[in-house]
Amino acid sequence: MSLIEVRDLVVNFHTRWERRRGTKPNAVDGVSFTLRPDETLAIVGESGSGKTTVARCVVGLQARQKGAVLFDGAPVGPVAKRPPATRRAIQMVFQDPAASLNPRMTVRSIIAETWRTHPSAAPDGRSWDAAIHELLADVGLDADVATRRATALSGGQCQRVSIARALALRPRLLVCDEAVSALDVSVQSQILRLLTGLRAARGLAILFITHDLGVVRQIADRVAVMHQGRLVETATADDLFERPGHPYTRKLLDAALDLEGA
Amino acid sequence: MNRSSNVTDPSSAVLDAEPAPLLRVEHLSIDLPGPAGQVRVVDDVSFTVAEGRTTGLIGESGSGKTMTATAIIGLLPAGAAVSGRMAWHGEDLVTMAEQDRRRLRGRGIAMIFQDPQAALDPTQTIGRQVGEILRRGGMPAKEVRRTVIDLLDRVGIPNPETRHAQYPHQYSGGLRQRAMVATALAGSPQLILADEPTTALDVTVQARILALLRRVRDEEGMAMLLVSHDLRVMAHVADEVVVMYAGRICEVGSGREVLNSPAHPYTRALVVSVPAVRSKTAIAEPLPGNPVSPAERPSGCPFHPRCAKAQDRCRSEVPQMRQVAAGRQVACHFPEEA
Amino acid sequence: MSAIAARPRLWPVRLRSTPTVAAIATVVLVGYLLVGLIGPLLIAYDPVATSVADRLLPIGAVRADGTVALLGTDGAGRDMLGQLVYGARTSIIIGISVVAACLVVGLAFGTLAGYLAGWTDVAISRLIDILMAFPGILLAIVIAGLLERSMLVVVLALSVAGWVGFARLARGLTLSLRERPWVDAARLIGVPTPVMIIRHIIPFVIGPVTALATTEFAGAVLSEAGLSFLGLGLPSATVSWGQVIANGKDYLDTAWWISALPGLALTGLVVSTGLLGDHLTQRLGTSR
Amino acid sequence: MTRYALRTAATGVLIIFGAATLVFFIMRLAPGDQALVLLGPDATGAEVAAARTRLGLDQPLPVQYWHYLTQLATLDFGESYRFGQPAFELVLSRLPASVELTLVATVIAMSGVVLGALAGAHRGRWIDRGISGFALTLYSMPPFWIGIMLILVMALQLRLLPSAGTGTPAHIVLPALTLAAPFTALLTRITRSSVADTMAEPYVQRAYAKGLSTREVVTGHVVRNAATPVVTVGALHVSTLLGGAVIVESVFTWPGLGSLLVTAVANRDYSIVQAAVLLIAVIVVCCNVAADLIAARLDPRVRLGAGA
Repeated sequence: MSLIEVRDLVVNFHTRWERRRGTKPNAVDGVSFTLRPDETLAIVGESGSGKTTVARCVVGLQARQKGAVLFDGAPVGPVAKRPPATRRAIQMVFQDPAASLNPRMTVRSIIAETWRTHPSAAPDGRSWDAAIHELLADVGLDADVATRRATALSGGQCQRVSIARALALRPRLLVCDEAVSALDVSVQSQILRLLTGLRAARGLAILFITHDLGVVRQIADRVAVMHQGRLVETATADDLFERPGHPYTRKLLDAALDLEGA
Repeated sequence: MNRSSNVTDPSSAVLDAEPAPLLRVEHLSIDLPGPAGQVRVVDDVSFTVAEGRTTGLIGESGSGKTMTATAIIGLLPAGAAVSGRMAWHGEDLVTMAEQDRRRLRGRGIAMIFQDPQAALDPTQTIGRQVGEILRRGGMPAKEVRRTVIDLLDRVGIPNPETRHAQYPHQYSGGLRQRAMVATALAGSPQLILADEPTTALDVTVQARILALLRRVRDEEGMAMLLVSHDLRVMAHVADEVVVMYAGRICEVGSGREVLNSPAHPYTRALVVSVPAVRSKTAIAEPLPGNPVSPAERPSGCPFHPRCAKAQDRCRSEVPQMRQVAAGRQVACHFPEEA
Repeated sequence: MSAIAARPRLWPVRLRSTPTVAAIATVVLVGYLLVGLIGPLLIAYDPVATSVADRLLPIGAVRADGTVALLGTDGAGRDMLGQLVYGARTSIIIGISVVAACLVVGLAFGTLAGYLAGWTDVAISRLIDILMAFPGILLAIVIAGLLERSMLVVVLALSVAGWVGFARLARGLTLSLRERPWVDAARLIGVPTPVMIIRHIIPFVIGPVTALATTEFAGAVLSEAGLSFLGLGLPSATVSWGQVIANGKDYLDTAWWISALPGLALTGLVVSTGLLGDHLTQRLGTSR
Repeated sequence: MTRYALRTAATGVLIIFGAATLVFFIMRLAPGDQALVLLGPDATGAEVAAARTRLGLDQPLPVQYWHYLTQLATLDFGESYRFGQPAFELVLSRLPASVELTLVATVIAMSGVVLGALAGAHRGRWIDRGISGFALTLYSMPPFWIGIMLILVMALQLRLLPSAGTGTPAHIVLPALTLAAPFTALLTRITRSSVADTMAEPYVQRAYAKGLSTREVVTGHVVRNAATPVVTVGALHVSTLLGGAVIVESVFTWPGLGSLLVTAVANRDYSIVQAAVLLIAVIVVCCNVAADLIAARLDPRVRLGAGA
């Protein structure tokens, strides 16, 4: 059974005036896909293709005009209306590493906040500090990071803390919205390694939003290509890159640059 | 301002295998005032930009690549201290009077910026902005209009007759960048500095803009200094590349050679980190740590804390640039075989 | 990283405000505060007692009872120094009360409007629009003039329009803050709204709001003086600089100091508040 | 653009309506019976009751409010009990003097735009420090005190200009200067920060990269971009100018709307208060609409209807 199912999703940001005139296209227009509990699905597209909007609908940060998002077969709405267990199960890593963390809070209190909100996820029988240090070690950070604030961390470290915050709730789905796009190349592969490692160790499903086809090829099981709010093609990664079906996918692949073959 | 002496300076005869250098940057250092005193953001950087060629300046955040380009166009923030030489047609840009520098800007050396949205004045038509340098140069209005339309046509903007009267917000991202290229071309410069010209653009647009840059360079016989963190862009456009890390140069050489067989461990790490699209690659063995900022540059080789091959010598002694092959220089004590 | 990392602004360099000017301004402000709070305890002054013999004494003159009137006397023979000191207290009390009331109301309304959006936002925003457009001093004149005279009414009259500035600022900041990923992350976890506002929004609003508070303080002090000058608002037994200036207007020909001195005191207070405010705005806030 | 104009107009109506509502409630909250104020302390109980009925004061509040609104819609504010004239006519008759004063003051205050632009273009230099210090000091002085000091120096000591009243062009100099003082300071500060912000915009940097001089950059790119916030923020503060006029007119016994309002408030002359407040609200709205139209002229993004 699929972990996430998105059915006929329609989202627009029209004002009432624009809706009445009906000239502006929808940001997301009739998108459907499924995500299995242990797979990595990448949504690829250019800016304005609606890929981030789809991700925000899945996590419940964006309201939709039509369609449904099903989690474990049950429809879920905006994040505020989701049951705590569902809320725990779906977490997100954002694009801007520094802005993902409240700059006034220490890493320790950022992680502790998740447990204070979800006592059921809090470590029992151990001190929170020990659990936080363990969590930080899991994402490759030293224990002394716990007392620091985002402003004292590098982009890569911030992104690791973001991942640790998500993992603290033992989620089943991790949505990564351009999670490595803002990082230096030499740091990008650190985070990609971390994500693939976590996925194997914890049985996470990952919804990976990106515009970087190279990254997609490295980590995705399946790929969904979006163009102007619509899903133009969904295929396994190998199929998509070897045998692109849709003309737009082909155009995207042709335009992508590689180090070799210049 | 012993300008004539620069031309015959013996130390400048280092990298002369390639075509005549248009711009010769020698021992350029830039200090900026920071919260904790002066910070050397660019340290002892030397390279040349040859006529008709594209030189790529590669680097991650804090590498000093943008500062280097800014120094060349002469728009460093107030308080910046520049030392070294930048030889341009026998004159030193570092010591040149501000008035002469200004005359050079736009006409001798033009610049294309990363974000075309932010770099265009929202209250003026594209045509007015493209033609500004011509108008200020005293060209009659009618001729300016004709030249502008011709320029817009040359950079591939459709319907230039109507498009030139439109405002930036009516242009798409790709068209705006084309308009920026047209603006840069308006002064018929000999050197174009392009600072991350495609970073803010989509993949499909990026390829077209790179093609455009290459085409105009060939047509005009200009030199181009391309500043970017994207090795894939470099592989496509740059004839020569200069790799920078923490304000210093790691490696200089022809683009093909450096990117195919990097000699510096840092360049090698960068090259293997780039995921391929046309073949499936494993995720690269990551470098430990983060790019270091010039403010906290470690002793010795700035890259040594992240380098697997680092020895005691790397921690104490700054590696000097040395020739490893024809036109190929590396600042590493233990370079890979090129 | 290069794509997103903030690059240094190439032109022009933003200047840090000079801390010395701000330090001097702070010292002056503390001086006013001390005079306003402790001064009345040291100087015995009865605003109602008049002395015909000591009318219109110039600066430094000797009174009938042999004491020196350091800053002269007014048309009713009352000591100017005493009036200045008591006036300082009035200005400071009113200024602080108005700012405190406006800050609390404005911050609450502004953050709620910005965070909750929807109809709450529409309602509060329209109210802000209306009050922004209407001259605040005019409103204060109408309210203070028509209602019973008291300190409380003056504070109320000045606060009716005063909270709007805070609300507008807080709303704008909150609107941009709620788009920040760290707020999204907290929403994903399910952090309750009150905790969200207190922990993830307010700490980032408070800096610019503090900077604005200095401007609003200056405005409140000036407006209070204006009301008192017109003879509206404060009961006549309360000493206010504005009122003293008004009283002195009749003696401009003969006794310039009655009007001039309180005005100077007022300007000094507002200038130093403004200097501190500019400094705080540069350090903590947005320019508008 | 049509939509933009519609929204501006709607906000305007809302402002006028809001001002009217506010005045209504303040009047109800005010101590003392309006009927008593009208008839004087000697009136008998029966007379007061009759007056209350005539004024509708014995009706429930919502009915009174509705009655009040319909009166406003027909510009019927009743008679001023003190002058025995229709309040609206009286208020209108005082308008020209106020407009004259405000216009002259606005023209004087425009010098603030020049000063602010100078300071903003030379941010951090001595000229900026000088102008900023001047603006801050000017802004910090209570306007009525500036007026009195001007009277003291110009009228009483130097005997150059009249200190009160109207008649000759000389009469307007001191009141206009006084009224202009804080507005000049305000415009200086707004312009300075707007110009300084614009100077830091990327497209201004790019203009330098084209080889333009600072003067060419300022005239070519900064002025127009910096003007939009100056116009909109400046218009928002026209209310400050009108508020200032109320006090300044009282200082110089200038026969305008402001001095009339102050007297009316002091005498609880409700009809005049209502009429004056409403008229001022209308003026404010007109200024805001004008500012929006100018801003639209300046910024093609607004004019051509780009999404904000």
